[in-house]
Amino acid sequence: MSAALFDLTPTEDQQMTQDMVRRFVADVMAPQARAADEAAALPAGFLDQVFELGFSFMPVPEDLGGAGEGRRPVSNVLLMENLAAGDLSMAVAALAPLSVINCLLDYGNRAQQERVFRVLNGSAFVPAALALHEPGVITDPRAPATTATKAGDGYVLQGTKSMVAFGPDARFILVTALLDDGVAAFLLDTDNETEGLSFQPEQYMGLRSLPLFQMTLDKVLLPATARLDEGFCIDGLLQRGRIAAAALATGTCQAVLDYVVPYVNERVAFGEPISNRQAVAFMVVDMATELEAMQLLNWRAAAQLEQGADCARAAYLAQRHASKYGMKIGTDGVQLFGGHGFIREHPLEMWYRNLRAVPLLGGLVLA
Amino acid sequence: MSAALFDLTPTEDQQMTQDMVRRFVADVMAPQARAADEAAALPAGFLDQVFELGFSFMPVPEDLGGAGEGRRPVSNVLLMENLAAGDLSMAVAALAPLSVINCLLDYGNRAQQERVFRVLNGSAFVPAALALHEPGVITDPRAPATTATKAGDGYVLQGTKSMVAFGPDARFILVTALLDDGVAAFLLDTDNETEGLSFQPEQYMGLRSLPLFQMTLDKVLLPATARLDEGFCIDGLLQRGRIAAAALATGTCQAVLDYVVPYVNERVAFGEPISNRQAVAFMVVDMATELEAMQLLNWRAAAQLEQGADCARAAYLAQRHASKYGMKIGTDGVQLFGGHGFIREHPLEMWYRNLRAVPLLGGLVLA
Amino acid sequence: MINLELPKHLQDLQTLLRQFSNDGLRPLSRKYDDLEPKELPEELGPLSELLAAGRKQRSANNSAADNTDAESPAVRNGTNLGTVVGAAELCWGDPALFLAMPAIGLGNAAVEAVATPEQKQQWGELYAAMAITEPGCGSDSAAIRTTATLDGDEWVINGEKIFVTDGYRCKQVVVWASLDTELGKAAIKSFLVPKGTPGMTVTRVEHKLGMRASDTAQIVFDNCRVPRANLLGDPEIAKTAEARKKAFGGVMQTFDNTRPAVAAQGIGTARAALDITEALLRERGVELAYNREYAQLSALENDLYDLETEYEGARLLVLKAAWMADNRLPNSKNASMCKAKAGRMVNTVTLKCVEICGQLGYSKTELLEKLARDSKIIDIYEGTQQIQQLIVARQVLGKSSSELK
Amino acid sequence: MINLELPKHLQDLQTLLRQFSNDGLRPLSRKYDDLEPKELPEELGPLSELLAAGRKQRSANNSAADNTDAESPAVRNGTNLGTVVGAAELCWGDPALFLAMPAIGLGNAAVEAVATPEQKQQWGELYAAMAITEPGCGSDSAAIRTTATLDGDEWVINGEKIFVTDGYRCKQVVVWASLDTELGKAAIKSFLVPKGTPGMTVTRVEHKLGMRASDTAQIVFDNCRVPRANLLGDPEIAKTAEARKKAFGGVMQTFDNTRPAVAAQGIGTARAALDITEALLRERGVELAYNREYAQLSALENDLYDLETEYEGARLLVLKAAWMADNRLPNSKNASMCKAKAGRMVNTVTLKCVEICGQLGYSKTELLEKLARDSKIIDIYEGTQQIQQLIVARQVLGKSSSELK
Repeated sequence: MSAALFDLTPTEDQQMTQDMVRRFVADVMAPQARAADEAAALPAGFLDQVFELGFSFMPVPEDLGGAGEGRRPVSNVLLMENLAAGDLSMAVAALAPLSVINCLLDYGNRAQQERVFRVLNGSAFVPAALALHEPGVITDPRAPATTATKAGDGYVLQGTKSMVAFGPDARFILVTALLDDGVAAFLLDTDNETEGLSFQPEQYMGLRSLPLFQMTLDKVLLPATARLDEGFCIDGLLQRGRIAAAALATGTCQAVLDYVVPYVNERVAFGEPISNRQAVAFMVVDMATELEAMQLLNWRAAAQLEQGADCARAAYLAQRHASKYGMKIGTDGVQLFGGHGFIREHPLEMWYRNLRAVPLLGGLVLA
Repeated sequence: MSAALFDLTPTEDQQMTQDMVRRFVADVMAPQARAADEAAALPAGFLDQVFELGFSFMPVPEDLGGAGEGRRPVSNVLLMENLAAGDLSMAVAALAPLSVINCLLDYGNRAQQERVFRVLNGSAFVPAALALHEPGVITDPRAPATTATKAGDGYVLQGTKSMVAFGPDARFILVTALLDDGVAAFLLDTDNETEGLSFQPEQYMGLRSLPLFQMTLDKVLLPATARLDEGFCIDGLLQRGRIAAAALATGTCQAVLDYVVPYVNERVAFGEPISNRQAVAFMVVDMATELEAMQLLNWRAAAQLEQGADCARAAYLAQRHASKYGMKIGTDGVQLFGGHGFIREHPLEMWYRNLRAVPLLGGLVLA
Repeated sequence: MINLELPKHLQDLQTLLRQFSNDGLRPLSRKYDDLEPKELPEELGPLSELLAAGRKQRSANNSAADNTDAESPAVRNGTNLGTVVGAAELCWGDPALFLAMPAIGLGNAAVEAVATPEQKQQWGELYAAMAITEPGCGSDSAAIRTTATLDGDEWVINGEKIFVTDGYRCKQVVVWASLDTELGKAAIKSFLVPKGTPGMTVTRVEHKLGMRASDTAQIVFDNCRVPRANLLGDPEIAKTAEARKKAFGGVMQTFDNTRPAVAAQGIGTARAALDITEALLRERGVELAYNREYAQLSALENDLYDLETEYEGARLLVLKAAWMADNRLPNSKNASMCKAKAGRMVNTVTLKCVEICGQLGYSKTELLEKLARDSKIIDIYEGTQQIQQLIVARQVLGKSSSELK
Repeated sequence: MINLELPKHLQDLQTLLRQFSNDGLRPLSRKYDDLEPKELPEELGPLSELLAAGRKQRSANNSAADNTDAESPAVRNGTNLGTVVGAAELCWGDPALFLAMPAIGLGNAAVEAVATPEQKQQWGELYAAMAITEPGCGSDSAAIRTTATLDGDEWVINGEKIFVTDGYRCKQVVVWASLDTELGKAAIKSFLVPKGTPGMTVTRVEHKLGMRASDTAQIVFDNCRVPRANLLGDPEIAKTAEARKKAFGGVMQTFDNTRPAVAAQGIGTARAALDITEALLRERGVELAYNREYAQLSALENDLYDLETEYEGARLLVLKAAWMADNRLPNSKNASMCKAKAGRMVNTVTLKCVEICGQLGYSKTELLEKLARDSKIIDIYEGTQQIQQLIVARQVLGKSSSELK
C-alpha cells in the first residue's frame, strides 16, 4: 500500500496550492507586514483578498456550498506555514474563520454547519474567531473559569475570554466553558446573542496588526442549538490548535532564516563576511536544523490527525518544539543582525515579538 | 566595619591552608586518582595521610581535644574545592568524617560531641559517614521512608539507606529518619548498635574508588542519647550539603579546565591549533565563565552560613548551578578531547562520570 | 575575608534607588514606551537632577563608608561597585528610562577624563553622546571610515554615524574619526562636536524594538568644522606597531570599564522581570521556598529556580568585575565575562518570564513584555555576546586577535 | 503524500528486532560492560548469524514490501531507511553490543563496494575494521601520515592508526594511507590488510568510558606488505585540483551515507534511556499523557516532555536523511544535520535520565548510567558535533572550506 510509505512529498494539489499561496504571500502579505505592524491594523482590503483565495470554501461539503475537499490537516499545515512566512498577524486573521469551520466540521452538527458555512462563504470575508484563552497568569483550557449553566432549554455563559480575534466584528465566536465538570463548546452568533456580551481591545507584545479583544460574558443566554454536539472533545480541539501553532511558527522561522542567510554572507566585519566565523555560522546551522525538525514534528502530527490516528503525542511535542526553538530562532535572528536587528527598519524585531506568541497561538487557530 | 565589605580575598590563614592542601593534592591525590578509579578502591595509606593533615581536628573545641577553630563553612568550601581538584572520590572519603563532625558541632549535644570527637581525632583515621540518601527513583530527604519509633527510652529504626560511605567500616553513621511527622537525626555507633544492621556494597557510574554501601536497618534499637538534640533541622542540614556539593563540583571543574586549556592550544587539526576555532574557544570560554559563577554562588552561600545569615536561597542556587554546569563542563571536556576524551588514558571520562554525581553529593558531605 | 554581601552604604543606596525607581520611573514606563518620543521625557530632567543631588549629598555624608579614597585600605568597595549597584537598581525601575537619563553615557565619561576646566566651561553643560558605529562597521571599531582632517586650526570631519544613543537629545557629540584610514586603529581619535555646529546633522531617529524612551540617532558629518582643541586626548598617531596597539588598546579600555556597568543593566532588568513574575505567581499560590528537591517541584517552580540561578550567577560575576576594578586588579577578562553572561541571561530570563506568565505575560497589561523587548539590546550594544566571548577566549587561551578571529 | 509513519515492513522489522534486543542483547549488557573483553563476546557470533539469517529470509519474503528495487516507484522506502530503523532498534537493546557485532562496520561496506568476487573469495569471510584516525589527526582525515609505497607488486604500508573499532577482533583491516603525503587529500587510498600479515600489529586495545563490549584498537604498520590488488578502488592520483577534490569527495561520501546510521545509534540509545526512565517513574505514578498545559506540569513531567521533543526531532531528521538517500535526493546536508542533532540529543537525554532518576539513575542497578557512558562517543565518532556543523554550515551558507574553517 503506497499510502503507508514514509514520504515527505506534498501531493500535486498541495504543491499547486503552495505555489499560489506563495505568490500571494510575496505579492500581498510580506510587503505590507511591516507597515501593518506599525499601524497596528490589518492592511485595507487584505481580508477581502484572502476571501478571494477561497481557503474557507475548500473543506466545506458541496451540499453546504463548498468545494467538498473535506478536512485536510496536512494541507492546512502547509497553508499555515506559507501564510506565516508572509506575516504571522495577517496569517492568524486570515485563518480565524477557517478555524471555526474546521471546528464545526469536526464537532458541529449539520444545522450549525449550515448556518455558519453559508455566512462565512457568502460574498465577502466575514470575521469569525475562537475564544479559548482566558486572561491571567495561570489558565487551563481544560478547566476554563468561564462557566455554562443550563437554563431552561438553553445555557447561560459567565466569564471572561481573552485574545478573541476581531472581537465585536466577529460574526461567530466559538466559546469554551465549564459545564458539569466537563468542557463544552458553544457557537455564539453576535447577530443574535448580544445581551451581556462586551469587548475591550487588548494590546500585546506582538501580533500587533491582528485585532484582539477581551470578551466579557455576563449572563449571556444561548439557545440549546448553540452547543456543539457531544462529540466535542477539548483534548482533540487543543491538539488541532497545537498543530496550527507549530505550523505558524515554522513559517515565521523560515522567513527569519531566509532573511538572515544573505545578510551574514554580505555583512563584513574584521575584513571578512561575518558568516566566515563559526559562532555566526553555527548559529545559522542551528536555525536551519531546528527549523527542519520543527516542520517534521508537525507534519507527523498533521498526517496522523488526517489519517484519524491518535496525534496527542506528536502534536504536543510539535508545539513544544515550536515554542522553544521558535523563540530561539527569533532572538538569534536579531542577534545576528546586531544593532540592525533591534531597529524597526528590519523585520527581525517584529519576528522576535511575534515568535514569543507561539505558545498562545493554539487558542486562536486550528489545523 | 571592614568585615561588611564585599570581598573575594581569602584570609591569610585560608591562603596558607590552601597552599598546603594544593601541595597534598598535587603530590598525593592527583597522581593516584586514575589508578584508584580503575581499582575501585582508595589508594593504600591515603586515609592515614588525610588524617595527618588534621582537617577533622581543626573545628573541634579545644576542651574536646581539637584546635578550637570552630565552624568555618568558608574554609571548608575552600578545602573541598581544592581536594576535589585532586580527585572527587578521594575527596569525599577524606571529608566524610569531617562532615559528621560539622553536623555534631551544629546539632549535637556535648555528650555526643565528646564521644565522637575523641574517636575521630584519636591516633589514626576513623571512618564515619552520613546516611541521608535512600535507594530509588524519587526520594525526599525531607520525608524519608526510613522511620524511627519511640520504644521505651530509645528508638527503633526501620528502613534502607543508600550511598553510605565506608559502610560497615564506618564507626559512626549519622542517620535521618521520620519521627512523628518530622525528620530526626540519630548517631549510630557501629561498635554498639549492630543488631539488625546490614550492609551491601553498591556500584555507581562514578565515585568508583569511594566505598559506598546500602545500609539496611531492620528494627535497629538506638538509645535515647543517639538522637540529635531538638535543634536539629533537616533544612539546615540539606543547605550544608548543597554547599558541599557545589564546592566539590567547583574543584572538579577547575581540574577539567586546567587540563583542557593546554590541550586545545597544542592539538592541531586542519593546520592550526583547534583553539583557533571559535566553536572550540567559546566552549572553553563557557567553561571558564560558569566555573567562576559556580564558585561565586557558593562562596556567597558559605559566607552567609558562616555569618549566621539565612543561606537557603544561595545554597539552593549554588547547588543547582553546580549540578547543571558541572555536568556541562564534564561532557564538554570529553568533547574537546574527541576520541581521546572517551578513553581511560585521559582523566576526562572519569570527570564526566564523577560530575554526574553532583546532585547527590549533598547527601554525603557537609560544609 | 570572603563576603559577597554588599556593604551598608551600598545597601542604603539600593534602598534609596529602589524607592526612586518604584515611585519615579515605573509610573512612566508604559507611557514612554508607547510614545517613543524623540525629545527627552519631561519628567526625566527633574528626576536626573534629583539623582545627582542625592549623589552629591551621599558622597558628602558617606565618604567614610565608600572607602575608595581611604588610604590604601585592604579592600575597596568604591565607585565601580557603586556604579553597577546603582545602574541595576535604576534599570529595575526601567531600563529604557535609565538609558535616556541625560549625561550618564560614555560620552560624558570620555570628556570628563581628558577635557581641561576651560574647555568644560566653554562647552557648557555636559550632555555628550558617543558616536562610534558606522553603517559598515558594527563591533569592528577599527573599520571606521569617518575622517578628520586638519585644516588650519580646525578639524574637518566627514562621515556617517549610526546607533548614537542620546544622539538627538544631547548637547555635544563625541565622534570617533580617523586621521588617516590607511593607518588603521592607531589613527582613530575622538572629537567633541557641540550641537549646532554647521555640517553636523541628525538625519534620523530610530524606531526600535525596545528602549523606546531613549533616542538612538543617525548623524551625518559633512565638512563639519571644530576647533583643533576639540580633539580629546593625544593628537599624535603612534608610529611603531607596538605603540599603535597600545594607543588603540587605550581606546578599547574605556569599554573594559563600562562593560560591567552595561552588564548591570541586565541584572536590574532581569530582577524586575523575576519580581513581577514571582509576584503574579504568588497570587496563585506559587511560592519559592528554596528547599524542595527536584522531584517535588512543579515545572513553574523548577524553571523559576533555573532563572534565579542564571540571574544570581550573572549578578555575582558583575560584582566581581566591578570589585576588581575598585581594587585595581586587571579585570578585562572578567568585564567581558560578566557582560557576556549578563547579556544572554537577561534575554533568557525576560523572554521566559513572558512565557511563564502566559496570556498576561504577553499582554501589555504587565511590563514583562516590555522588559523582554528592552533586554535584547543589552546582549548587543557595547560589544555583542560574540565579541565578549572573543575577548575572554583570547585571554583564557592566551591568543592574539590574528590567531583567534 | 506526506506521511511520517513507517511502512508495515519496517514496523514488522522493528517488532522483530525489539524482541531480539530485549531477549538477546539486554541480558548481556551489564556482563560485557563489566568485563570489557578484548575478545568477541561469545554470544555475539550466534546472535549475529541469527540476525543475518533473518535479514536473508526477510529480503526473500518481503522484496515486494521493501520497494527499493521496484521499477521507478513514486517514492522509495528502501535500504537506507531499513538500516537506520534496524540500527536504532538494536541500540535500544545495547549500543555497545550493537557496535561489537561482527561485520556491520564501515570496513565491510568499503570492501563490498569495490572488491571483485575473486578477491572476496581469496580474502575469506569478511569482518573488516576501518583504520583511519591517527594520533596526530582526529576529524582531519586529510592530515593522514600513514604511507603506502609500491615496491614491485606489493604495497608497503607504514604508519600508526588509533581508535580502530573492531581492530583487535576483525579478520581484515581497511587502512587509509597516502601514496604521497605532499599531494594531500587526493593521494589518500584505502588498502585491505588481512590479519596475520607480517608488519601489522595490534599494539593496544583501549579502555573506554563506554561501548565497552566493543573493541577499539591501536594498530601499527611497520613495512607491512600487501598485494598490489589490495588497494581498494582507483589507484590513480587525481592530477588536477578539480579531480583531486572530486576524488576526496568520493572518499568523504562514504561518510555521508553512514552518518544517518550512526545518528540512528543515538536514536535507539536515547529511546532506551527514556523507556527505562518512564517505566521507573510510572511505578511512582508519573504518567506522560501529552495533554496538560505547562502550568499544570510537574518538573519531572516537563523535563521528560522536553527530552521526548529532542528525541522525536532527532529521530525524524534521521528518517528524513535516510529517506532522501533511498530516493536519490542529495542528502549530505541532512546527513550531517541529523548526526549533529542526534549526537547532542543522545548525550543530553541519557545524562538527564540519570539525573532524573536520582540515586537509582546513578547506580549500576539500572542501565541508565551505562547508556550515559555509551552515548558520549556517538557525538564524537564519524565526525564530531563541530565537524558536522561545519559541513552543514558550508552548505547552508554556500561556503568553501577555506572560507569557513
